[in-house]
Amino acid sequence: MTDDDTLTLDLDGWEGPLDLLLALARAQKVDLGAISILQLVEQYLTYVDRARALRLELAADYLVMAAWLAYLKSALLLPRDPAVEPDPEELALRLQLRLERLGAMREAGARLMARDRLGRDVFPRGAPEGLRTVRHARWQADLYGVIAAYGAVAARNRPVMHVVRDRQVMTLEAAIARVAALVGAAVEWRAIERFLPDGADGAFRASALASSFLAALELARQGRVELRQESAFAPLFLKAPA
Amino acid sequence: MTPPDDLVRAVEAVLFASAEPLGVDAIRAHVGDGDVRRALATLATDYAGRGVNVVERGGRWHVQTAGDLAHLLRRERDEPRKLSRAGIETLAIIAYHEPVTRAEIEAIRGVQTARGTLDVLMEAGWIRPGARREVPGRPLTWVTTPAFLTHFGLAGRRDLPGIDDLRAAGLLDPVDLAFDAASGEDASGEDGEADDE
Amino acid sequence: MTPPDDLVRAVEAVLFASAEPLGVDAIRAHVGDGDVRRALATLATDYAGRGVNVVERGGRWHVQTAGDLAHLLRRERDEPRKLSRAGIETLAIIAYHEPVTRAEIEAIRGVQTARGTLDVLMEAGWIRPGARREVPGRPLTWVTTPAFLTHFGLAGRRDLPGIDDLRAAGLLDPVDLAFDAASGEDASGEDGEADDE
Repeated sequence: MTDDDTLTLDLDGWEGPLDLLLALARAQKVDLGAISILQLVEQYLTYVDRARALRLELAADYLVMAAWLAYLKSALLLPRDPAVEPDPEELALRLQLRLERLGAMREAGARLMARDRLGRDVFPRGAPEGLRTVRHARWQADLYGVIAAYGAVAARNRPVMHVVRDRQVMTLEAAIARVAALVGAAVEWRAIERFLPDGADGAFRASALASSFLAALELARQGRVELRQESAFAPLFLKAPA
Repeated sequence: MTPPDDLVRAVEAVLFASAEPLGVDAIRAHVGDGDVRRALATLATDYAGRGVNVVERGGRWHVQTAGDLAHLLRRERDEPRKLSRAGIETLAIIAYHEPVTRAEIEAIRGVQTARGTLDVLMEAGWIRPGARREVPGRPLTWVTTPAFLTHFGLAGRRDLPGIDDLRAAGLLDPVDLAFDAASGEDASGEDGEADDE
Repeated sequence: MTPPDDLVRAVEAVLFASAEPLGVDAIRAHVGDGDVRRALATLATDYAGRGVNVVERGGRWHVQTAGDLAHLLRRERDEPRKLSRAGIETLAIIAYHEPVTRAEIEAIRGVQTARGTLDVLMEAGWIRPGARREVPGRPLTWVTTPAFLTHFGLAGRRDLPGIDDLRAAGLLDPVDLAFDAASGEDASGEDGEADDE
């Protein structure tokens, strides 16, 4: 290798081992199709050895490539064993194809960057008047919407008259009177349900139960009844105070 | 176009790329020596009658759209927009009660009418101001327009269904029914009850 | 300059006034019906050789200063951020191979794509994610944008420097395909083969 072929050991400069190989190949020949892969392998291995000798830290992928190239080199040098796959010539060709592709893209990138670029070489108008789109609302409504809206307004405005449906309830007063009368002087515990009017069912029974419960609490507060419940939601028992 | 010479091309590019009008000296700072004034005069002639012109304003030059084409830079576009509920209600009240003042509209709707609501209806071309009401304050009244009838396919305001029609159509549904339905009492029961007027 | 007809003037005004490149439809939205394409072709011819040119970039048109006048205009303008070597290569690979997956980009470059590389290109507005490739893993592909064509002054992807030669040489084919072609050559002998599209 002559001095001209020597590449500076600038490790930061390479975008990976393929990049280094491409640079070495370019130094060898411009036409990547005509390079000597064997020579390229030698150059790469030399490069890596020198880096090691200088105790430069090489990224792992450079070493992996070096190992692979060393294998390729020995395979290329040894007499070919047709039983061994893959064919080293084939591996060499693949490497060459990869270098050609990377080289092509590198050139393409350079040509792209060298074009007249907008904002660097060519410029758009400095003060364009600008285009404006003025949006006009086209309001949409249909007849049904208008009529229904009027119906809603009219319904909202009719005099409000709340008619409460006639329903049977037991007032708190009635319940207090009833529970107080029934508990009388009873000494045994009786469940609260026993204090409800006979035949009460449905909404009336619910009302009577609620009112009787409140009545029992009120009577207990007045000391006119005693309450007992084993636990939450367990039956509630009443009796006259002892 | 006649091919311009180098200086004319340079001045043309500089004027075009500049963010502001340029005086002769500023142009010269870019293009170097040469008869910049002559180049500007050439450009003014070249661009006369085109879609953009090279013009001088107070000693400074710039490129601008030809005055008669300025309208092209503004594009008008119709966008369908749905009328808001307030808009529809207000329109309906005007249609049923016209001529009607804003205060009356508000009384009927039970809420204040936002400023924009009447504007929108006017923009839509469905209402217009009518005569002033001859009461204290002489408030403006609002009426519908012929365009309103056209848009909604009505021969006249008489075609609008009356209150009775609305009720028959179920558009006056009493809200109270909701309570009974919720309380689960007799699903079958009457409910023909409770009405006014 | 030859006096332009009304449509040419109108298109000219709109192109000059626009802050960004315009497609034919966008132009038509401003100038109305008419042969906008013919008007654009007329303008491109009118302005060829002048200090500003009317150019097409990927179906969108704009006016820009002539390339040879760059030296007059470059002063005191920011040089666009310099792209790294990895960025340039990646952009070239995407442009010449699109749609292309990250794995394919890495296969060509022989290194992993560093984190920021695609980001920078996306931030510049030159690339965007394309459709997913319908293969296991459904990898995302990358494609260039209209802004890429605009920035690099390309009428379209066919205008990419040397793309025809690269394609003819098979240099845009994957190594595997090229390898098969190259091995096949031994038997059949040279060229005449397999061009895509």
